[in-house]
Amino acid sequence: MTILLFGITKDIVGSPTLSFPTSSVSGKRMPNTVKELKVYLGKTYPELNKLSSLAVAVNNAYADDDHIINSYDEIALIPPVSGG
Amino acid sequence: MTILLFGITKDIVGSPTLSFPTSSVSGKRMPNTVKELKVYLGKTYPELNKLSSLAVAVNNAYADDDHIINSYDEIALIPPVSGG
Amino acid sequence: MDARYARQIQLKDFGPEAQKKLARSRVLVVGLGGLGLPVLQYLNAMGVGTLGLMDQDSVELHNLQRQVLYSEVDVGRMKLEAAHEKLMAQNTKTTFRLHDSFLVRDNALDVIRDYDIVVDATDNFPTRYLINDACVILNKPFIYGALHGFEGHVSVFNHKTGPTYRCLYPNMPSFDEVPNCDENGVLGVLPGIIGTLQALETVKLITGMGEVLSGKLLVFDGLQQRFTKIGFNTNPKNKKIKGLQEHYDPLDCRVVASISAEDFQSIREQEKIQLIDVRTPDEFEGRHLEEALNIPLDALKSLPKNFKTNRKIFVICESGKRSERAIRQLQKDCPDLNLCNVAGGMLKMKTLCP
Amino acid sequence: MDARYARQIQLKDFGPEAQKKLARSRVLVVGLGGLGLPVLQYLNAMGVGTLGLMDQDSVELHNLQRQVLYSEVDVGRMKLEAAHEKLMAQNTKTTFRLHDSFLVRDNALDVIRDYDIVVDATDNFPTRYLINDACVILNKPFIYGALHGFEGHVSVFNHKTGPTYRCLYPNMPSFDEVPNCDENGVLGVLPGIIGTLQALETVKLITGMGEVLSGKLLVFDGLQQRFTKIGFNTNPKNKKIKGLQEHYDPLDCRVVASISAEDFQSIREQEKIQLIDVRTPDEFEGRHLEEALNIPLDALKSLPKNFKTNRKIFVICESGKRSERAIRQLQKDCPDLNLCNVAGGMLKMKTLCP
Repeated sequence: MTILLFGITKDIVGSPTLSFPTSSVSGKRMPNTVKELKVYLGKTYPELNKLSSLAVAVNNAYADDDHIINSYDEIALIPPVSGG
Repeated sequence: MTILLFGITKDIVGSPTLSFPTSSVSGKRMPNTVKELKVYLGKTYPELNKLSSLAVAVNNAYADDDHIINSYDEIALIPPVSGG
Repeated sequence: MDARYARQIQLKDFGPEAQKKLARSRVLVVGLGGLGLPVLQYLNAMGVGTLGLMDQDSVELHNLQRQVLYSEVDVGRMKLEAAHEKLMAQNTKTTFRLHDSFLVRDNALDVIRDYDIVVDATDNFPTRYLINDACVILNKPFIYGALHGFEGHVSVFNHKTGPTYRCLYPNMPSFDEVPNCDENGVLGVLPGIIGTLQALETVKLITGMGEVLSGKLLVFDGLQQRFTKIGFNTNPKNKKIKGLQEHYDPLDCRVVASISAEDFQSIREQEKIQLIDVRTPDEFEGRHLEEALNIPLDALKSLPKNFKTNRKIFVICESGKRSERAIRQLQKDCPDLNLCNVAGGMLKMKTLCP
Repeated sequence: MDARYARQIQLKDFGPEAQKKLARSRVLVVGLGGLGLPVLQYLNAMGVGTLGLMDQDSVELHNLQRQVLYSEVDVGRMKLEAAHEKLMAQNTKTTFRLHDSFLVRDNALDVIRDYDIVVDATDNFPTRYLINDACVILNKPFIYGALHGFEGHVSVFNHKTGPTYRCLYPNMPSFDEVPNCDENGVLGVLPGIIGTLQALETVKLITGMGEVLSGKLLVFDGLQQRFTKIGFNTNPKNKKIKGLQEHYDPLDCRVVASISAEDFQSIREQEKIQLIDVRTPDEFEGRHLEEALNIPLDALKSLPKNFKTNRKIFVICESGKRSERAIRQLQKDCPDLNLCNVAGGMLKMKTLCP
């Protein structure tokens, strides 16, 4: 699973992308929904938890919290940005 | 097979994309290489034949005349443009 | 049609009809900063008939790094006046309407009503949500652009049945979660890229040619040279807004009085100031301004006893965010205090006095 | 570093080091038209230390639709002078070097030698191939941008071991296969989008931040809002160029003297002119200028007997392409004839006198 990071999520993680090993390799339980992914990421990067407003895209389409994700999806975290 | 058309090729064909039926459906022999595709297109759009300088991309990579293509490839015809 | 526009009129997909549509259209550009200026320069060049300019800021030196319409001699002038002067010289046929104010809850509907399209070229969330709600109420499309560092967003909201800003981001982020306003840096050329893409969408909307970026968010990452397009749908409840909210300003930068680091530095050089530094003791020890009194944000309950409350009190932190929060905290109990945030904080001060 | 650049210096991936690199860099912009102007406005705003300006054209009315640095009062002035004046006012710290000529075979190496980076903002193939070859010989990278209607290209060529323009397009297209120079229309805002993307690549090349568009061609389609990135490789033989070719000019617009439709129209109104229309009899019958003599291109062997060969002879067709070819044909035998192409042809004339 590849996660593209934009805006402040990129600043928080410190990198423009994150790659996850598939569950079979890591042995850990992988997130199955957008909501679970957010929780999963929030454990490693607690500052992500305070983002009340964060658009998540799965394969270039906006996805709700209960959207199912799998290891071949491309995810993007797109927080709002304000500059002009 | 989808063909994206840019620059003067779009003007010649009169549309930004061309879609080919796969060979099994149309019964016609489909082009197997970039060169054959050029010949094939040149029959329908003779004005394409005079383009001595035309970059062809297969799945977002520049491809030579002898590059093998198949029906699931995305092709782009990118002639040089001069304006500034 | 005018020979002036021959180069676009001769385009098969444009032609004299599109040129006439441009001439008849009225576009309001909210914000005369990094995004608004390229939008205006190109819409004005291409022949949009009526352009509305709206801003109440003045030109500051550090604007020049990205606001390319302004010259050095414009520093200190009102943006509205400087931009109008140059745009008039560029195209004397354009009708300019000048709005010498910020867009706020009390003027938004009246101002927007007279335009066909709004370009959101603002730099803060409250105004973006205000534009969104006012455009939904008045049934006007608006062209959204926004920036963060090396990145930018572009989309067309409220185009016919298409989605709105709230379909992407339902609620305004709280002021401590995402950088707002002036705090965040931006690469000089980024607003040029995003602003010209906004101008293109404006022209497509007016003329009806091509595919408008409605229901799609374009996210540009300048460092990686990556254009990502995200599809999203209309949430019908966001199209049903009937009135503006009571308040859009709790997070508005303009509520917390702030001063640029440059201006702050010149005041420091001229007079004895009152300054609170709300960083941690460790950060304070690393480097601080000599007149600063250190009261970390979490220990800040009230003003120090020896501070004169009838005089201005400056507040500083590392980037300008914690000091903004400190001011809000203090103002909750004493709204009349004359508190002023040092925008950009010690980070900016260090670039001034290395 | 200067407070002027605080907003970009505060970016973690930029910082004071990148600002210093900009200040020390020398960038040549070839062409002061639709692409060159936004490149210069933003490089100048961001603090590039030395900017080279090169062009010998003057500002025409129909330039204003996309060349946003020029005002109406600049029409008729040299672009070099008008652009220099405005860029100086924008940033007095920049060192400007003015090259009052077109880039041609005889000056290319001498001019380019003194710069770190070249921005190709020209409008014709011969100059693009000349820039390519000169940059390969001198081992300089160059930032390519080009336009066609609603489309644009951006790439960085000859960056270290990366590919060159000839790795994409090995040979110059002949003059009748792809529209060249002024003939083709362009949407006003398109050069703004492509030029700002070129400025971004220039800054990335100078500072080393992010990923440079080397080995990748970015193709932008403004109508469909489609960004396509094509990967391509270095062909080693294209990196081995040791000397310029004998000629780059057989297809150069500038070899065929031409006049804008606007200027042609004012001459027509003032004096009796000699004019050949090389379109087919059918086209000619549809609409033609009253003083025109119709000799279709394929029947044109020599000048009509009653034409005065010591006076100027104008040649026109539908778009300006066949008339250009007609002039080349006639000049082969009689190189001293005073022939002049009407740029844009009847298509443009129709927009002038509808």
